[in-house]
Amino acid sequence: MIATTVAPPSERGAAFATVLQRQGAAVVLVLGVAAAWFAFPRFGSADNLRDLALQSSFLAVIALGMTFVIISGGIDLSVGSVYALGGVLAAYGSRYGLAVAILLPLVVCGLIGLINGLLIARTKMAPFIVTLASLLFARGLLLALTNEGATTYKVEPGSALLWLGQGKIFGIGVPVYLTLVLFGLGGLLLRRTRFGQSVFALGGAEQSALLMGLPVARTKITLYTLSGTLAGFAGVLTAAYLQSGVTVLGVGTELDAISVVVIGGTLLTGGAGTVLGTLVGVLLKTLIQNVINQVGTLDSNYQTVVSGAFLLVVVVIQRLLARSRRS
Amino acid sequence: TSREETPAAQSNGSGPAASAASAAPSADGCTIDKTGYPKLDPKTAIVGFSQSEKEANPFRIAETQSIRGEAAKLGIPADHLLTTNAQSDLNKQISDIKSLLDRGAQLLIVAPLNSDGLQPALDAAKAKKVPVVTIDRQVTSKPCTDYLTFIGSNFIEQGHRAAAALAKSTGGNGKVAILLGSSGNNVTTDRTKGFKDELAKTPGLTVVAEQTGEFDRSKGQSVMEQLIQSHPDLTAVYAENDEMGIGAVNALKTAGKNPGKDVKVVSVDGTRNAVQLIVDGSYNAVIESNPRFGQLAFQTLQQFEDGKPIPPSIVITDDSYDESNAAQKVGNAY
Amino acid sequence: MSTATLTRPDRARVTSWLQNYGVYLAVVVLLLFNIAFTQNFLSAANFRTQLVQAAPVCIVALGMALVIGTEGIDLSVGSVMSVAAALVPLYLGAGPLTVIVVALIAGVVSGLFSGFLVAQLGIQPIIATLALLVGGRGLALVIAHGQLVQLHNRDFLALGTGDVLGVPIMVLVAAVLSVLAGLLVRRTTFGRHLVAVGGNRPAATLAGLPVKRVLIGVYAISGALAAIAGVLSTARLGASDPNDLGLLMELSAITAVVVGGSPLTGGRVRVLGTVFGALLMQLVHATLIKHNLPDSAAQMVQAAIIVAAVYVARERSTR
Amino acid sequence: MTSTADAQAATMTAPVLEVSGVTKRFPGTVALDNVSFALRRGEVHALVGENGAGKSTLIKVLTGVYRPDEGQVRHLGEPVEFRRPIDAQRAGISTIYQEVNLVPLMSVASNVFLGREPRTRTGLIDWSAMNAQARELLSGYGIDTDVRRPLHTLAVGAQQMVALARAVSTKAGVVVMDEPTSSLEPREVDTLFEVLARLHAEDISVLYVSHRMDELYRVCDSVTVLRDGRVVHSGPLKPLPRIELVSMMLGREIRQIRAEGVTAFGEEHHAEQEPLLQASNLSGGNKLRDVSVSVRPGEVVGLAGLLGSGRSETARAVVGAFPLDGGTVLLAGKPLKRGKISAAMRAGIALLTEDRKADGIIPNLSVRENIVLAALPRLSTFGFVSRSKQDRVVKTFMERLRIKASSPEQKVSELSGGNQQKVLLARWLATGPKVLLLDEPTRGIDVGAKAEVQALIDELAQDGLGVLLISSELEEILDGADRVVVLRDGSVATELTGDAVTEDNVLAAIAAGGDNDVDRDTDET
Ligand SMILES: Nc1ncnc2c1ncn2[C@@H]1O[C@H](COP(=O)(O)OP(=O)(O)OP(=O)(O)O)[C@@H](O)[C@H]1O
Ligand SMILES: Nc1ncnc2c1ncn2[C@@H]1O[C@H](COP(=O)(O)OP(=O)(O)OP(=O)(O)O)[C@@H](O)[C@H]1O
Ligand SMILES: [Mg+2]
Ligand SMILES: [Mg+2]
Repeated sequence: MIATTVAPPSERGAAFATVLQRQGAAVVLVLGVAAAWFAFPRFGSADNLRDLALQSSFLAVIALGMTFVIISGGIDLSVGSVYALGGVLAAYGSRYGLAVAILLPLVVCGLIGLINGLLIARTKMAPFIVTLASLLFARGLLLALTNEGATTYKVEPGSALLWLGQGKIFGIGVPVYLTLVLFGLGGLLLRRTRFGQSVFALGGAEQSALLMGLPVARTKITLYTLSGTLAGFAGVLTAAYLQSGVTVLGVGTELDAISVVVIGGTLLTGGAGTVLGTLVGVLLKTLIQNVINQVGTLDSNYQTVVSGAFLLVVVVIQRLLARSRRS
Repeated sequence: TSREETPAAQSNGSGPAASAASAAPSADGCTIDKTGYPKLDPKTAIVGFSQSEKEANPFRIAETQSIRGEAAKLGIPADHLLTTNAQSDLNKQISDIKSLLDRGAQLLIVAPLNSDGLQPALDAAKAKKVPVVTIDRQVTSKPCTDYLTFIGSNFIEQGHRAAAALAKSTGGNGKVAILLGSSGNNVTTDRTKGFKDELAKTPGLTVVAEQTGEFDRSKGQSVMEQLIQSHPDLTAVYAENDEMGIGAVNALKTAGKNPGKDVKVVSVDGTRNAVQLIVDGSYNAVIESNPRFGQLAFQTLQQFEDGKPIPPSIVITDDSYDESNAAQKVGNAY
Repeated sequence: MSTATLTRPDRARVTSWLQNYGVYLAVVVLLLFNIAFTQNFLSAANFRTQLVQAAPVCIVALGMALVIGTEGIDLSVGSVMSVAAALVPLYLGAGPLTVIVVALIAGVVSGLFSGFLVAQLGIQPIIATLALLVGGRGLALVIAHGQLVQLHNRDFLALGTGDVLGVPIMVLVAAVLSVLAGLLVRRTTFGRHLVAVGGNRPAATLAGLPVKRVLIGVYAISGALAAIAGVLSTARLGASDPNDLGLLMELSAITAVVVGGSPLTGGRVRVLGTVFGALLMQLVHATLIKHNLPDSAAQMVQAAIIVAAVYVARERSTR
Repeated sequence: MTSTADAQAATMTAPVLEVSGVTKRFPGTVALDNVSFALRRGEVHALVGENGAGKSTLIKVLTGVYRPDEGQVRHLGEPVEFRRPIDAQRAGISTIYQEVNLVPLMSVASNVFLGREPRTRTGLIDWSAMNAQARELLSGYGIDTDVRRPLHTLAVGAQQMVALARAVSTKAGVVVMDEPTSSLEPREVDTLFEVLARLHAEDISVLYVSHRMDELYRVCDSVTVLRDGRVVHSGPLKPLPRIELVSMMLGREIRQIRAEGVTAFGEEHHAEQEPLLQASNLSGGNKLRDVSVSVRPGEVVGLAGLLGSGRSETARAVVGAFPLDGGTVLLAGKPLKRGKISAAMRAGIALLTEDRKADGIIPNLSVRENIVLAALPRLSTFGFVSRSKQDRVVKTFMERLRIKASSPEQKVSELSGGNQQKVLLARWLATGPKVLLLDEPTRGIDVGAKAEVQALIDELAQDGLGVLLISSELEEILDGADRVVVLRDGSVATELTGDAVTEDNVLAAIAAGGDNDVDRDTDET
């Protein structure tokens, strides 16, 4: 019979391929961690692992917002500047108490996100260019607030804010827990709410979403506000961690966030993606950086070559896996 | 055939090492007993060096070179000097330092990317009882407790000296443009403050424009081209690093002006190219910012381990170059 | 008829006029502003400066416009410029022509690589070229051993400072390339294919267009143009500075393209708009410097101008 | 629901939905010119007219996609202004648009329930309830499938049914359908009509757009005829003779239409012996199994089958747009390189795809550029395109196909659906092909244009072209084809020639083998 001449792939093989494709980044992460564990005796130390988790958490929070934005088919270039702005505002606000230290940056950064969202949703301007403008704007605002960067606000010593960045529970940093909680909530929001469904619909087919009567504009506005707020919150955590509102932070962070989201399997064209993938993407990025440090002898110029090549390799692998699965 | 191009820097660090300007170790300095850190021999210990930016400009190249060179001179085996590079990313520098500690660094030399924000890394070092010497840029944490000491230039003082040099070469009269460094960078802040404070003493000199050139030659050049157009009466330029100063010279030349004569140029750093321009007559003065911290850093660590008190900051003496000495001293430039 | 019916078409005509010519209008407005409020603005030397400074962005933006026309984006242009800069001192011994050829080859190769990733492997343009953005500059620094190199070859330096009949060579090159790009888009099959690919890729594929070849070609052109911009900027600087050359160029170029009225969603390339987009951003930049605005204010004003320009030129839905 | 006594009383008399004096202009066209009509409770109201008459525009005005320049929309007697589609939806008007408007990457169930997902007490989406409800709902529409799979893995027809299920299940008072049957095959059309009957029973009003006369007379109570944006007739449908309806739509004399007939296929063609196109043993994935089709010069070969039987894939495979595991395609005896569309085109094969929105038109480009697109290499020298050659070609085909556009420079996306289809046909004819593969060439085309296209197919065949005709309208295949290949489950069920080409034979071949699962062929994704 004709049908049997082409042997169908075994069930298990197919299932495995599916896992590989969906979790391509996770597989690379597991392999990478295993290899690093073998190659570098100090990699597996509890200290190092705790550090990795802590360092991942700030970018992770930014990337969480970016995940939503990218699934909706948009992009948010302003997060790097907004992140820095959030940190400065948190440090500045800490002198007026914990509530101000947290709320001031969240409100201001959320507002920038809101303006992004309004411009994108109401005027049909491309997200790329709107958020590029607010990247400039947020950085300018930061410089204006800090006397052209000459003033660095310190988080008030003894402020409760510091605990957010430096506190530890069972030896693991508070930002790690916060990040996990945010990702949990993010996952729920994305998979289990109408808002999340609208985000997917928007990214998959905006025109259809509109004709199906989904609240397209409102969803977009919410999305960008969320992204701005999360970037601001990452800034708060960072300020608490660094004990000051560092002005030079966040340059190029938007590209880091975009690349970890994409490494995590979210489609840049929108319509598909997971928050878990983003978490994996962030960990992968931290891993590669740590491995470069563990090797220790790499010329600083080669380090960027390696980072670029790594990004490429992960994306190509993912792509090839996806393709092999389809055929 | 004639030489077509010249490398920017002799990477062999041929110039003189940085030397301390401040007085001999004072009694109230930081001692190993005060800190309670374990005693080590720097020559056999594992030393970690965290560089802040890519080694892609003369200053960073000379700085890293000097640390490596000194380590080699002291006979420290190559695998006992661990190095990282933060690629201008503050968060990365923190993780770099933590990973140096994790890999067993017992002594740390750090070139901070920023004055603020390294606290978590310093805390980690403190927890492991590892002394930290910061070089070239001071951090705002507490010396002796958070870190051992700072070795480097006084950037405000560099600004003062640049203003003085400018006053001298202009004869105290004229319109000045400032090419600022990157916004938010405390080097920019200090060099601007020092310059303006000192310049105020010369009423004949007024600042007509201050614009950022981001420590970058081509940006300095572009900004200067604009300023030449809008301020044809400009008579002096203060650039906060040599690269922007050289950019300004390019711009002046292209505009048909005579840099060093029509428009005086002063900058801070002491790179070979800038000093050479003084020799060539199209530059007026360069205030040095010596990057060769290796010898002083290791020396300080040695003294600390020997139980001697270490002052909270060790300010180095920076040379300066002008028409009178550039020709002899150009070999010292990096 | 009520007044509403009279004003409606008028307003529609005004908005569509603005959409098409907004960027030219903005340039004119900014020129007038400067003539009125900026001292020493009206001088040949000043215009020359603005044109020379706008030239590299303009050249890169032409390539970017083509890429964006195919619904892509090329973030690697700045790094390609830096690679080109790094190669200059290595080949300058063999003369400026060799340098240009070598840099062009490097640009084309890098473009072919991006194009291959995008067309053959189906990787999203932004991420494929992001990898090159990150890695490319590192590569340039590896080539150059991280060093800035001072250049002395007069012929080469003339590329950056010389004139032909009173027109700076850089401006001339940018003008010629703009005309060529215009011809390419409007008059060649390649150009028409390019817009079709950007307009609806599956349809272009099924119409038998050489989609992959077009994509690869477009990235190669973008790479080549970035390399040319890199060589010219290096000549103007008088030094090969791979660390800083072309930093953030991708954003400037994209801004020029979008401000010039080409939508990021592809399917439309406005070459003259792009040129004027680059000029507009240059004028904004110059205005801010000439009025000695602090960096903070300058960045916020730029943000506002970008939004305003794009707002005017945006595609409107008919309702 | 607003069901107070007086509201009900009011709606008994007043129409459910009413437009009066609505005008909608686009740059260069008046799409709707002072249009008034009323939709009454419980009726199925047909909206007919030529391509570009303004049907879709009227629907978009009714549902808040466009805002009218003048005039008023009344819903339940109250003037309303829908600013967005959601406003109309909230008011109980739900719409199935001409082009499938769903989200391909999301699951079938999500698509059905988007925006009104069942939620648990905590306010989170209840996936299991949603999937269960979706499964149950869809089985009522003859779609038994895993509702968790992405929508795009369903065939177009099935997608259309999903859209229908979604629209009807919103408990709307008014359902608007813009050419719902254009991508359905007969069995699904029957399902649709059952749904319509159900709606009728529930007193729900339906506004129904279609170009298929049979359907209209089967299901519609009344009719409104649009021509050039104006209402030319509005009233009960049944008493209106069919020919008169057509005459009103086209604005032509009844006599003239009588003379020309409604379908315009001519006589059988005399096919020469040697096949021009010979595709043998095409196999690809589980969509195509050993399919062989050949077309001789001057011959029209029909490809019949159910939705998902592999007709489109066969056509795509021939030009290399569908990845094959095996099989060969010969053109005039010479093998074609596999997977190279451009090579197939150069050899003289043209494929008119069925989904004009997704893979047909280039929306941003003008009518002119869309027409010349595939023929560009022929219209240029050394890579430079010649404008005058282009204009000549464009003029010829715009006239020949009677493409209605304000000028060749109008954006193709601004044309009505049927005119877009004609532009695509022109694109392929401009390449001067030897073999034409037409996948649903008359989908969404009005009766007049349909006759023209059919006549054109005929004419082309006379000129020696080979035509492979795929159509879901059996009549079209029976009338137009000299030979019919019937596909079932991705393989050839039978081939009928000459007198054997009858409705019964074709239906028998299609139906044999029984069940036709919509998801049978794509279960692996
Ligand atoms: N967005 C638009 N911009 C400009 N013109 C438009 C636009 N939409 C529709 N038109 C024009 O309005 C007229 C009516 O189009 P419409 O889509 O309503 O036709 P239709 O009756 O639905 O035709 P079909 O049967 O082909 O679908 C056409 O001439 C079309 O070109
Ligand atoms: N590789 C592909 N790329 C894009 N679309 C495809 C591809 N393969 C199939 N399709 C589309 O998926 C749908 C499902 O194909 P199906 O098997 O139903 O074809 P069919 O028998 O021609 O049915 P019909 O044309 O009546 O919908 C078709 O509309 C086809 O055009
Ligand atoms: Mg229509
Ligand atoms: Mg089909």
